[in-house]
Amino acid sequence: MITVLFFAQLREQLACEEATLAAGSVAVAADLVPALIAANPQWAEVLQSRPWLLSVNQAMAKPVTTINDGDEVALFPPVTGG
Amino acid sequence: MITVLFFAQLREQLACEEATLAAGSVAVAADLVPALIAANPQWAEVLQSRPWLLSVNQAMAKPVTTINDGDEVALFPPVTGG
Amino acid sequence: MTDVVEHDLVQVQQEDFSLAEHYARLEQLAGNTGAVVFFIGKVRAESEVDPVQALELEHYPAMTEKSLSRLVAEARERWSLDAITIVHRVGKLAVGAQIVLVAVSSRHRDEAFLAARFLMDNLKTRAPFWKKEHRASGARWVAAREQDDVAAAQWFSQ
Amino acid sequence: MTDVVEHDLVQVQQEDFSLAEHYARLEQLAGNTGAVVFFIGKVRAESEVDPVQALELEHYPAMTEKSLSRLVAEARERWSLDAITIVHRVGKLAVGAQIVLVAVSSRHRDEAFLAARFLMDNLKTRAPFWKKEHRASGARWVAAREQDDVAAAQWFSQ
Repeated sequence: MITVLFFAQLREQLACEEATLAAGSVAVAADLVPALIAANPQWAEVLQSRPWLLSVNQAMAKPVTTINDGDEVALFPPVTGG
Repeated sequence: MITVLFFAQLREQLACEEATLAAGSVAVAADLVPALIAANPQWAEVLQSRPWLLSVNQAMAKPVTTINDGDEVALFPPVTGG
Repeated sequence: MTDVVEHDLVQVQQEDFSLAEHYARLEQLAGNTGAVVFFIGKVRAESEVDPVQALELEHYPAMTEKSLSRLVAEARERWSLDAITIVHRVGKLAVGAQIVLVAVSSRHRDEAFLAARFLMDNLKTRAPFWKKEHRASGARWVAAREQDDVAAAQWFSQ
Repeated sequence: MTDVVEHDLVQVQQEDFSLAEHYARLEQLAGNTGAVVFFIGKVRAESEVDPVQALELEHYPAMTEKSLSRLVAEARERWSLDAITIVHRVGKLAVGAQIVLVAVSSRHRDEAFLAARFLMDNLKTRAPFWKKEHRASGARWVAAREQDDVAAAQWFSQ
Protein backbone atom coordinates (compact mmCIF):
# COMPACT_ATOMS: atom_id res chain seq x y z
CA MET A 1 0.00 0.00 0.00
CA ILE A 2 1.16 3.50 -0.84
CA THR A 3 0.15 6.49 1.29
CA VAL A 4 -0.51 9.74 -0.59
CA LEU A 5 -0.65 13.07 1.27
CA PHE A 6 -2.00 16.37 -0.07
CA PHE A 7 -1.08 19.85 1.14
CA ALA A 8 -2.19 23.49 0.90
CA GLN A 9 -4.62 24.43 -1.89
CA LEU A 10 -4.46 20.90 -3.33
CA ARG A 11 -5.62 19.51 0.02
CA GLU A 12 -8.44 22.07 0.05
CA GLN A 13 -9.48 21.54 -3.57
CA LEU A 14 -9.63 17.76 -3.18
CA ALA A 15 -11.10 18.11 0.31
CA CYS A 16 -8.74 15.29 1.23
CA GLU A 17 -5.61 15.09 3.39
CA GLU A 18 -4.59 11.53 2.78
CA ALA A 19 -5.42 8.73 0.34
CA THR A 20 -4.00 5.29 -0.35
CA LEU A 21 -3.16 3.42 -3.54
CA ALA A 22 -2.74 -0.31 -3.93
CA ALA A 23 0.85 -1.54 -4.05
CA GLY A 24 1.87 -2.03 -7.68
CA SER A 25 -0.52 0.61 -9.05
CA VAL A 26 2.45 2.97 -9.50
CA ALA A 27 6.07 2.21 -10.39
CA VAL A 28 7.54 5.70 -10.66
CA ALA A 29 6.47 9.20 -9.62
CA ALA A 30 5.12 9.99 -13.10
CA ASP A 31 2.48 7.25 -12.61
CA LEU A 32 1.00 8.86 -9.51
CA VAL A 33 -1.47 11.38 -10.96
CA PRO A 34 -2.90 8.91 -13.56
CA ALA A 35 -3.27 6.26 -10.83
CA LEU A 36 -5.03 8.71 -8.49
CA ILE A 37 -7.41 9.75 -11.27
CA ALA A 38 -8.13 6.10 -12.19
CA ALA A 39 -9.04 5.41 -8.55
CA ASN A 40 -10.86 8.74 -8.02
CA PRO A 41 -12.25 10.07 -11.33
CA GLN A 42 -13.79 13.11 -9.56
CA TRP A 43 -10.23 14.38 -8.88
CA ALA A 44 -9.28 14.57 -12.58
CA GLU A 45 -9.97 18.28 -13.05
CA VAL A 46 -8.06 19.43 -9.99
CA LEU A 47 -5.13 17.06 -10.46
CA GLN A 48 -4.75 18.05 -14.14
CA SER A 49 -5.27 21.78 -13.55
CA ARG A 50 -1.55 22.44 -13.06
CA PRO A 51 1.69 20.57 -12.43
CA TRP A 52 2.10 19.63 -8.75
CA LEU A 53 5.32 18.99 -6.89
CA LEU A 54 5.86 15.49 -5.60
CA SER A 55 7.88 13.98 -2.79
CA VAL A 56 8.67 10.34 -2.09
CA ASN A 57 9.55 9.44 1.50
CA GLN A 58 9.90 13.13 2.39
CA ALA A 59 12.38 13.97 -0.35
CA MET A 60 11.57 15.95 -3.51
CA ALA A 61 11.03 13.52 -6.41
CA LYS A 62 11.50 13.57 -10.17
CA PRO A 63 9.17 11.85 -12.68
CA VAL A 64 11.57 8.85 -12.76
CA THR A 65 11.81 8.45 -8.96
CA THR A 66 10.79 4.88 -8.01
CA ILE A 67 7.81 4.33 -5.73
CA ASN A 68 7.73 1.12 -3.68
CA ASP A 69 5.14 -0.57 -1.49
CA GLY A 70 5.04 1.18 1.90
CA ASP A 71 6.34 4.52 0.61
CA GLU A 72 4.89 7.84 1.72
CA VAL A 73 4.21 10.06 -1.27
CA ALA A 74 3.00 13.65 -1.18
CA LEU A 75 1.57 16.02 -3.82
CA PHE A 76 1.60 19.79 -3.30
CA PRO A 77 1.86 23.20 -4.98
CA PRO A 78 5.15 25.11 -5.19
CA VAL A 79 6.31 25.96 -1.68
CA THR A 80 6.04 29.51 -0.29
CA GLY A 81 7.77 29.48 3.10
CA GLY A 82 10.39 31.80 4.47
CA MET B 1 46.94 77.99 8.31
CA ILE B 2 46.31 74.36 7.46
CA THR B 3 45.86 71.73 10.19
CA VAL B 4 47.33 68.28 9.45
CA LEU B 5 46.28 65.26 11.53
CA PHE B 6 48.03 61.86 11.63
CA PHE B 7 46.47 58.54 12.59
CA ALA B 8 47.37 54.95 13.52
CA GLN B 9 50.90 53.77 12.69
CA LEU B 10 51.71 57.04 10.94
CA ARG B 11 50.87 58.95 14.15
CA GLU B 12 53.10 56.54 16.09
CA GLN B 13 55.99 56.60 13.62
CA LEU B 14 56.05 60.42 13.49
CA ALA B 15 55.31 60.61 17.22
CA CYS B 16 52.94 63.41 16.27
CA GLU B 17 49.16 63.77 16.28
CA GLU B 18 48.78 67.16 14.72
CA ALA B 19 50.93 69.66 12.81
CA THR B 20 50.28 72.89 10.98
CA LEU B 21 51.42 74.28 7.63
CA ALA B 22 51.42 77.88 6.56
CA ALA B 23 48.55 78.93 4.30
CA GLY B 24 49.74 78.88 0.70
CA SER B 25 52.38 76.17 1.25
CA VAL B 26 50.06 73.63 -0.44
CA ALA B 27 47.59 74.10 -3.28
CA VAL B 28 46.36 70.54 -3.82
CA ALA B 29 46.54 67.25 -1.90
CA ALA B 30 49.56 66.06 -3.90
CA ASP B 31 51.58 68.96 -2.42
CA LEU B 32 51.04 67.88 1.17
CA VAL B 33 53.82 65.30 1.70
CA PRO B 34 56.52 67.45 0.02
CA ALA B 35 55.42 70.46 2.10
CA LEU B 36 55.50 68.43 5.34
CA ILE B 37 58.99 67.14 4.50
CA ALA B 38 60.22 70.64 3.65
CA ALA B 39 59.01 71.86 7.04
CA ASN B 40 60.10 68.73 8.96
CA PRO B 41 63.04 67.02 7.20
CA GLN B 42 63.23 64.34 9.92
CA TRP B 43 59.84 63.00 8.69
CA ALA B 44 61.08 62.27 5.16
CA GLU B 45 61.79 58.56 5.66
CA VAL B 46 58.43 57.76 7.27
CA LEU B 47 56.35 59.91 4.93
CA GLN B 48 58.03 58.41 1.85
CA SER B 49 58.00 54.80 3.13
CA ARG B 50 54.62 54.07 1.54
CA PRO B 51 51.63 55.84 0.01
CA TRP B 52 49.31 57.26 2.68
CA LEU B 53 45.62 58.01 2.33
CA LEU B 54 44.59 61.61 2.61
CA SER B 55 41.40 63.41 3.58
CA VAL B 56 40.50 67.08 3.22
CA ASN B 57 37.82 68.41 5.56
CA GLN B 58 36.89 64.86 6.60
CA ALA B 59 36.30 63.54 3.09
CA MET B 60 38.65 61.20 1.22
CA ALA B 61 40.79 63.23 -1.18
CA LYS B 62 42.49 62.65 -4.54
CA PRO B 63 45.88 64.12 -5.54
CA VAL B 64 44.06 66.95 -7.35
CA THR B 65 41.76 67.87 -4.43
CA THR B 66 42.21 71.57 -3.58
CA ILE B 67 43.46 72.56 -0.12
CA ASN B 68 42.52 76.03 1.17
CA ASP B 69 43.52 78.11 4.16
CA GLY B 70 41.67 76.85 7.23
CA ASP B 71 41.17 73.31 5.92
CA GLU B 72 41.64 70.23 8.10
CA VAL B 73 43.77 67.67 6.32
CA ALA B 74 44.58 64.15 7.56
CA LEU B 75 47.15 61.53 6.52
CA PHE B 76 46.70 57.87 7.46
CA PRO B 77 47.26 54.25 6.41
CA PRO B 78 44.55 52.17 4.67
CA VAL B 79 41.61 51.75 7.02
CA THR B 80 40.93 48.45 8.82
CA GLY B 81 37.62 48.84 10.65
CA GLY B 82 34.58 46.62 10.63
CA MET C 1 14.37 20.21 17.49
CA THR C 2 17.15 18.53 15.56
CA ASP C 3 20.86 18.90 16.18
CA VAL C 4 22.22 18.61 12.66
CA VAL C 5 25.80 18.76 13.78
CA GLU C 6 26.88 19.78 17.25
CA HIS C 7 26.80 23.48 16.35
CA ASP C 8 23.67 23.53 14.22
CA LEU C 9 20.04 23.90 15.20
CA VAL C 10 16.93 23.34 13.08
CA GLN C 11 13.56 24.04 14.69
CA VAL C 12 9.99 24.20 13.41
CA GLN C 13 7.54 25.59 15.95
CA GLN C 14 4.33 27.52 16.51
CA GLU C 15 5.77 29.71 19.28
CA ASP C 16 7.60 32.92 18.59
CA PHE C 17 11.40 32.96 18.83
CA SER C 18 13.86 35.36 20.43
CA LEU C 19 16.68 36.83 18.36
CA ALA C 20 18.61 37.55 21.57
CA GLU C 21 18.39 33.92 22.74
CA HIS C 22 19.54 32.57 19.41
CA TYR C 23 22.43 35.04 19.37
CA ALA C 24 23.38 33.88 22.88
CA ARG C 25 23.49 30.29 21.60
CA LEU C 26 25.89 31.26 18.82
CA GLU C 27 28.00 33.25 21.29
CA GLN C 28 28.50 30.14 23.42
CA LEU C 29 29.65 28.17 20.39
CA ALA C 30 31.97 30.88 19.08
CA GLY C 31 35.36 29.38 18.37
CA ASN C 32 37.17 31.97 16.35
CA THR C 33 34.02 33.63 15.06
CA GLY C 34 34.51 37.04 13.47
CA ALA C 35 31.19 37.41 11.66
CA VAL C 36 27.55 36.68 12.44
CA VAL C 37 24.71 37.23 9.96
CA PHE C 38 21.04 37.04 10.92
CA PHE C 39 18.06 37.06 8.62
CA ILE C 40 14.56 37.52 10.04
CA GLY C 41 11.49 37.23 7.84
CA LYS C 42 8.26 38.88 8.97
CA VAL C 43 4.57 38.98 8.03
CA ARG C 44 3.85 42.03 5.83
CA ALA C 45 0.49 43.81 5.54
CA GLU C 46 1.30 44.10 1.78
CA SER C 47 -1.21 46.85 0.99
CA GLU C 48 -3.21 49.54 2.75
CA VAL C 49 -6.35 48.66 0.82
CA ASP C 50 -7.51 45.26 2.05
CA PRO C 51 -4.34 44.53 4.07
CA VAL C 52 -3.26 41.08 5.15
CA GLN C 53 -4.67 40.51 8.65
CA ALA C 54 -2.96 37.21 9.35
CA LEU C 55 -0.84 34.62 7.63
CA GLU C 56 -1.43 30.90 8.07
CA LEU C 57 1.59 28.66 7.61
CA GLU C 58 1.01 25.03 6.74
CA HIS C 59 3.84 22.52 6.46
CA TYR C 60 4.55 18.84 5.89
CA PRO C 61 5.87 17.90 9.32
CA ALA C 62 7.59 14.63 8.41
CA MET C 63 9.51 16.37 5.62
CA THR C 64 10.18 19.85 7.00
CA GLU C 65 13.11 19.30 9.33
CA LYS C 66 14.64 16.79 6.89
CA SER C 67 14.59 19.45 4.15
CA LEU C 68 16.03 22.14 6.39
CA SER C 69 18.73 19.80 7.71
CA ARG C 70 19.67 18.96 4.13
CA LEU C 71 20.08 22.68 3.35
CA VAL C 72 22.29 23.07 6.43
CA ALA C 73 24.45 20.14 5.27
CA GLU C 74 24.74 21.66 1.77
CA ALA C 75 25.80 25.03 3.23
CA ARG C 76 28.48 23.26 5.28
CA GLU C 77 29.80 21.57 2.13
CA ARG C 78 30.13 24.93 0.40
CA TRP C 79 31.58 27.13 3.15
CA SER C 80 33.60 26.87 6.33
CA LEU C 81 31.10 27.88 9.00
CA ASP C 82 31.06 27.97 12.79
CA ALA C 83 27.35 27.55 13.57
CA ILE C 84 24.02 27.59 11.75
CA THR C 85 20.51 28.16 13.12
CA ILE C 86 17.22 27.84 11.25
CA VAL C 87 13.93 28.44 13.07
CA HIS C 88 10.67 28.48 11.10
CA ARG C 89 7.24 29.12 12.58
CA VAL C 90 3.99 27.44 11.49
CA GLY C 91 0.35 28.15 12.33
CA LYS C 92 -1.52 31.46 12.28
CA LEU C 93 0.69 34.57 12.50
CA ALA C 94 -0.34 38.22 12.87
CA VAL C 95 0.98 41.08 10.71
CA GLY C 96 4.43 42.07 11.95
CA ALA C 97 5.05 38.63 13.46
CA GLN C 98 8.37 36.88 12.94
CA ILE C 99 8.18 33.92 10.52
CA VAL C 100 11.72 32.66 10.07
CA LEU C 101 15.19 33.15 11.51
CA VAL C 102 18.41 32.09 9.79
CA ALA C 103 21.71 32.72 11.57
CA VAL C 104 25.22 31.85 10.43
CA SER C 105 28.50 32.50 12.20
CA SER C 106 31.93 32.13 10.60
CA ARG C 107 35.48 33.41 10.66
CA HIS C 108 35.05 36.06 7.95
CA ARG C 109 31.99 37.95 6.73
CA ASP C 110 32.00 36.55 3.20
CA GLU C 111 31.06 33.01 4.27
CA ALA C 112 28.41 34.16 6.74
CA PHE C 113 26.67 36.44 4.21
CA LEU C 114 26.78 33.85 1.41
CA ALA C 115 25.58 30.97 3.57
CA ALA C 116 22.70 32.98 5.09
CA ARG C 117 21.59 34.01 1.61
CA PHE C 118 21.94 30.46 0.28
CA LEU C 119 19.84 29.06 3.14
CA MET C 120 17.06 31.62 2.65
CA ASP C 121 16.97 31.28 -1.16
CA ASN C 122 16.76 27.50 -0.94
CA LEU C 123 14.40 27.39 2.04
CA LYS C 124 11.98 29.47 -0.06
CA THR C 125 11.96 26.95 -2.90
CA ARG C 126 12.77 23.57 -1.34
CA ALA C 127 11.25 23.39 2.16
CA PRO C 128 7.59 22.26 2.37
CA PHE C 129 5.89 25.38 3.78
CA TRP C 130 2.80 27.04 2.31
CA LYS C 131 1.39 30.46 3.20
CA LYS C 132 -2.28 31.44 3.18
CA GLU C 133 -3.16 35.11 3.51
CA HIS C 134 -6.25 36.17 5.44
CA ARG C 135 -7.73 39.54 4.45
CA ALA C 136 -11.09 41.19 5.06
CA SER C 137 -11.95 40.20 1.49
CA GLY C 138 -11.20 36.52 2.12
CA ALA C 139 -8.36 34.01 2.27
CA ARG C 140 -6.03 32.99 -0.54
CA TRP C 141 -2.94 30.83 -0.89
CA VAL C 142 0.20 32.79 -1.72
CA ALA C 143 1.56 32.04 -5.20
CA ALA C 144 5.21 31.05 -5.49
CA ARG C 145 7.38 33.94 -6.73
CA GLU C 146 9.27 33.25 -9.92
CA GLN C 147 12.06 35.45 -8.52
CA ASP C 148 12.50 32.93 -5.71
CA ASP C 149 13.11 30.13 -8.21
CA VAL C 150 15.64 32.27 -10.04
CA ALA C 151 17.39 33.19 -6.77
CA ALA C 152 17.62 29.53 -5.74
CA ALA C 153 18.67 28.27 -9.17
CA GLN C 154 21.65 30.59 -9.38
CA TRP C 155 23.38 28.66 -6.58
CA PHE C 156 23.51 25.60 -8.82
CA SER C 157 24.41 27.17 -12.16
CA GLN C 158 28.14 27.51 -11.61
CA MET D 1 24.50 59.72 17.56
CA THR D 2 23.39 61.03 14.18
CA ASP D 3 19.95 60.61 12.71
CA VAL D 4 20.76 60.32 9.02
CA VAL D 5 17.17 60.18 7.99
CA GLU D 6 14.30 59.63 10.38
CA HIS D 7 14.71 55.85 10.19
CA ASP D 8 18.49 55.60 10.19
CA LEU D 9 20.96 55.55 13.05
CA VAL D 10 24.75 55.92 12.94
CA GLN D 11 26.63 55.61 16.22
CA VAL D 12 30.31 55.43 17.16
CA GLN D 13 30.88 54.53 20.79
CA GLN D 14 33.17 52.85 23.30
CA GLU D 15 30.35 51.00 25.08
CA ASP D 16 29.07 47.64 23.97
CA PHE D 17 25.77 47.47 22.06
CA SER D 18 22.75 45.22 22.34
CA LEU D 19 21.49 43.34 19.30
CA ALA D 20 18.08 43.00 20.99
CA GLU D 21 17.77 46.76 21.57
CA HIS D 22 18.70 47.58 18.00
CA TYR D 23 16.21 45.01 16.73
CA ALA D 24 13.53 46.61 18.93
CA ARG D 25 14.30 49.98 17.31
CA LEU D 26 13.79 48.51 13.84
CA GLU D 27 10.58 46.81 14.98
CA GLN D 28 9.13 50.16 16.03
CA LEU D 29 9.92 51.62 12.62
CA ALA D 30 8.59 48.68 10.66
CA GLY D 31 6.23 49.92 8.00
CA ASN D 32 5.73 47.01 5.68
CA THR D 33 9.00 45.30 6.60
CA GLY D 34 9.32 41.70 5.48
CA ALA D 35 13.06 41.21 5.89
CA VAL D 36 15.69 42.21 8.43
CA VAL D 37 19.39 41.43 8.03
CA PHE D 38 21.93 41.92 10.82
CA PHE D 39 25.69 41.70 10.57
CA ILE D 40 27.80 41.60 13.72
CA GLY D 41 31.59 41.70 13.57
CA LYS D 42 33.59 40.37 16.52
CA VAL D 43 37.18 40.29 17.78
CA ARG D 44 38.87 37.01 16.81
CA ALA D 45 41.76 35.36 18.68
CA GLU D 46 43.14 34.52 15.19
CA SER D 47 45.57 31.77 16.30
CA GLU D 48 46.15 29.46 19.23
CA VAL D 49 49.86 30.21 19.25
CA ASP D 50 50.29 33.80 20.43
CA PRO D 51 46.57 34.66 20.23
CA VAL D 52 45.21 38.18 20.04
CA GLN D 53 44.46 39.29 23.61
CA ALA D 54 42.80 42.58 22.78
CA LEU D 55 42.08 44.82 19.84
CA GLU D 56 42.48 48.58 20.01
CA LEU D 57 40.32 50.60 17.66
CA GLU D 58 41.42 54.10 16.76
CA HIS D 59 39.33 56.40 14.60
CA TYR D 60 39.18 59.94 13.23
CA PRO D 61 36.22 61.28 15.19
CA ALA D 62 35.41 64.30 13.05
CA MET D 63 35.31 62.12 9.93
CA THR D 64 33.85 58.82 11.17
CA GLU D 65 30.15 59.59 11.41
CA LYS D 66 30.32 61.65 8.21
CA SER D 67 31.76 58.64 6.35
CA LEU D 68 29.23 56.23 7.76
CA SER D 69 26.34 58.60 7.04
CA ARG D 70 27.58 58.92 3.46
CA LEU D 71 27.50 55.10 3.12
CA VAL D 72 23.95 55.04 4.48
CA ALA D 73 22.92 57.68 1.92
CA GLU D 74 24.54 55.68 -0.90
CA ALA D 75 22.71 52.52 0.19
CA ARG D 76 19.42 54.42 0.15
CA GLU D 77 20.14 55.60 -3.41
CA ARG D 78 20.67 52.01 -4.54
CA TRP D 79 17.85 50.18 -2.78
CA SER D 80 14.42 50.80 -1.32
CA LEU D 81 15.00 50.26 2.41
CA ASP D 82 12.94 50.72 5.57
CA ALA D 83 15.62 51.40 8.19
CA ILE D 84 19.40 51.25 8.53
CA THR D 85 21.53 51.03 11.66
CA ILE D 86 25.33 51.21 11.90
CA VAL D 87 27.04 51.03 15.28
CA HIS D 88 30.84 50.85 15.48
CA ARG D 89 32.85 50.59 18.68
CA VAL D 90 36.23 52.23 19.33
CA GLY D 91 38.77 51.81 22.14
CA LYS D 92 40.21 48.59 23.59
CA LEU D 93 38.12 45.46 22.99
CA ALA D 94 38.63 41.95 24.38
CA VAL D 95 38.61 38.75 22.28
CA GLY D 96 35.01 37.79 21.53
CA ALA D 97 33.79 41.38 21.94
CA GLN D 98 31.40 42.91 19.44
CA ILE D 99 33.00 45.50 17.14
CA VAL D 100 30.36 46.50 14.64
CA LEU D 101 26.66 46.08 13.97
CA VAL D 102 24.97 46.74 10.64
CA ALA D 103 21.21 46.24 10.37
CA VAL D 104 18.95 46.78 7.38
CA SER D 105 15.21 46.25 7.11
CA SER D 106 13.26 46.24 3.87
CA ARG D 107 10.23 44.83 2.14
CA HIS D 108 11.94 41.87 0.52
CA ARG D 109 15.09 39.97 1.46
CA ASP D 110 17.10 40.84 -1.64
CA GLU D 111 17.43 44.54 -0.75
CA ALA D 112 18.23 43.86 2.91
CA PHE D 113 20.97 41.32 2.11
CA LEU D 114 22.53 43.48 -0.61
CA ALA D 115 22.47 46.69 1.42
CA ALA D 116 23.95 45.05 4.54
CA ARG D 117 26.73 43.57 2.43
CA PHE D 118 27.34 46.89 0.65
CA LEU D 119 27.56 48.77 3.95
CA MET D 120 30.05 46.29 5.45
CA ASP D 121 32.23 46.10 2.33
CA ASN D 122 32.45 49.86 2.09
CA LEU D 123 32.77 50.50 5.82
CA LYS D 124 35.86 48.25 5.73
CA THR D 125 37.56 50.35 3.05
CA ARG D 126 36.14 53.87 3.39
CA ALA D 127 35.48 54.61 7.09
CA PRO D 128 38.47 55.92 9.13
CA PHE D 129 38.98 53.12 11.67
CA TRP D 130 42.30 51.40 12.40
CA LYS D 131 42.84 48.20 14.39
CA LYS D 132 45.87 47.42 16.54
CA GLU D 133 46.27 43.86 17.80
CA HIS D 134 47.74 43.22 21.24
CA ARG D 135 49.39 39.82 21.69
CA ALA D 136 51.77 38.40 24.29
CA SER D 137 54.52 38.92 21.71
CA GLY D 138 53.67 42.61 21.28
CA ALA D 139 51.34 44.99 19.50
CA ARG D 140 50.98 45.53 15.77
CA TRP D 141 48.69 47.47 13.47
CA VAL D 142 46.46 45.27 11.33
CA ALA D 143 47.27 45.46 7.61
CA ALA D 144 44.43 46.23 5.22
CA ARG D 145 43.19 43.11 3.41
CA GLU D 146 43.41 43.25 -0.36
CA GLN D 147 40.22 41.15 -0.42
CA ASP D 148 38.40 44.01 1.28
CA ASP D 149 39.37 46.39 -1.50
CA VAL D 150 38.18 43.90 -4.09
CA ALA D 151 34.89 43.38 -2.24
CA ALA D 152 34.28 47.14 -2.04
CA ALA D 153 35.37 47.87 -5.62
CA GLN D 154 32.89 45.41 -7.13
CA TRP D 155 29.98 47.63 -6.04
CA PHE D 156 31.25 50.33 -8.40
CA SER D 157 32.28 48.26 -11.40
CA GLN D 158 28.84 47.85 -12.97
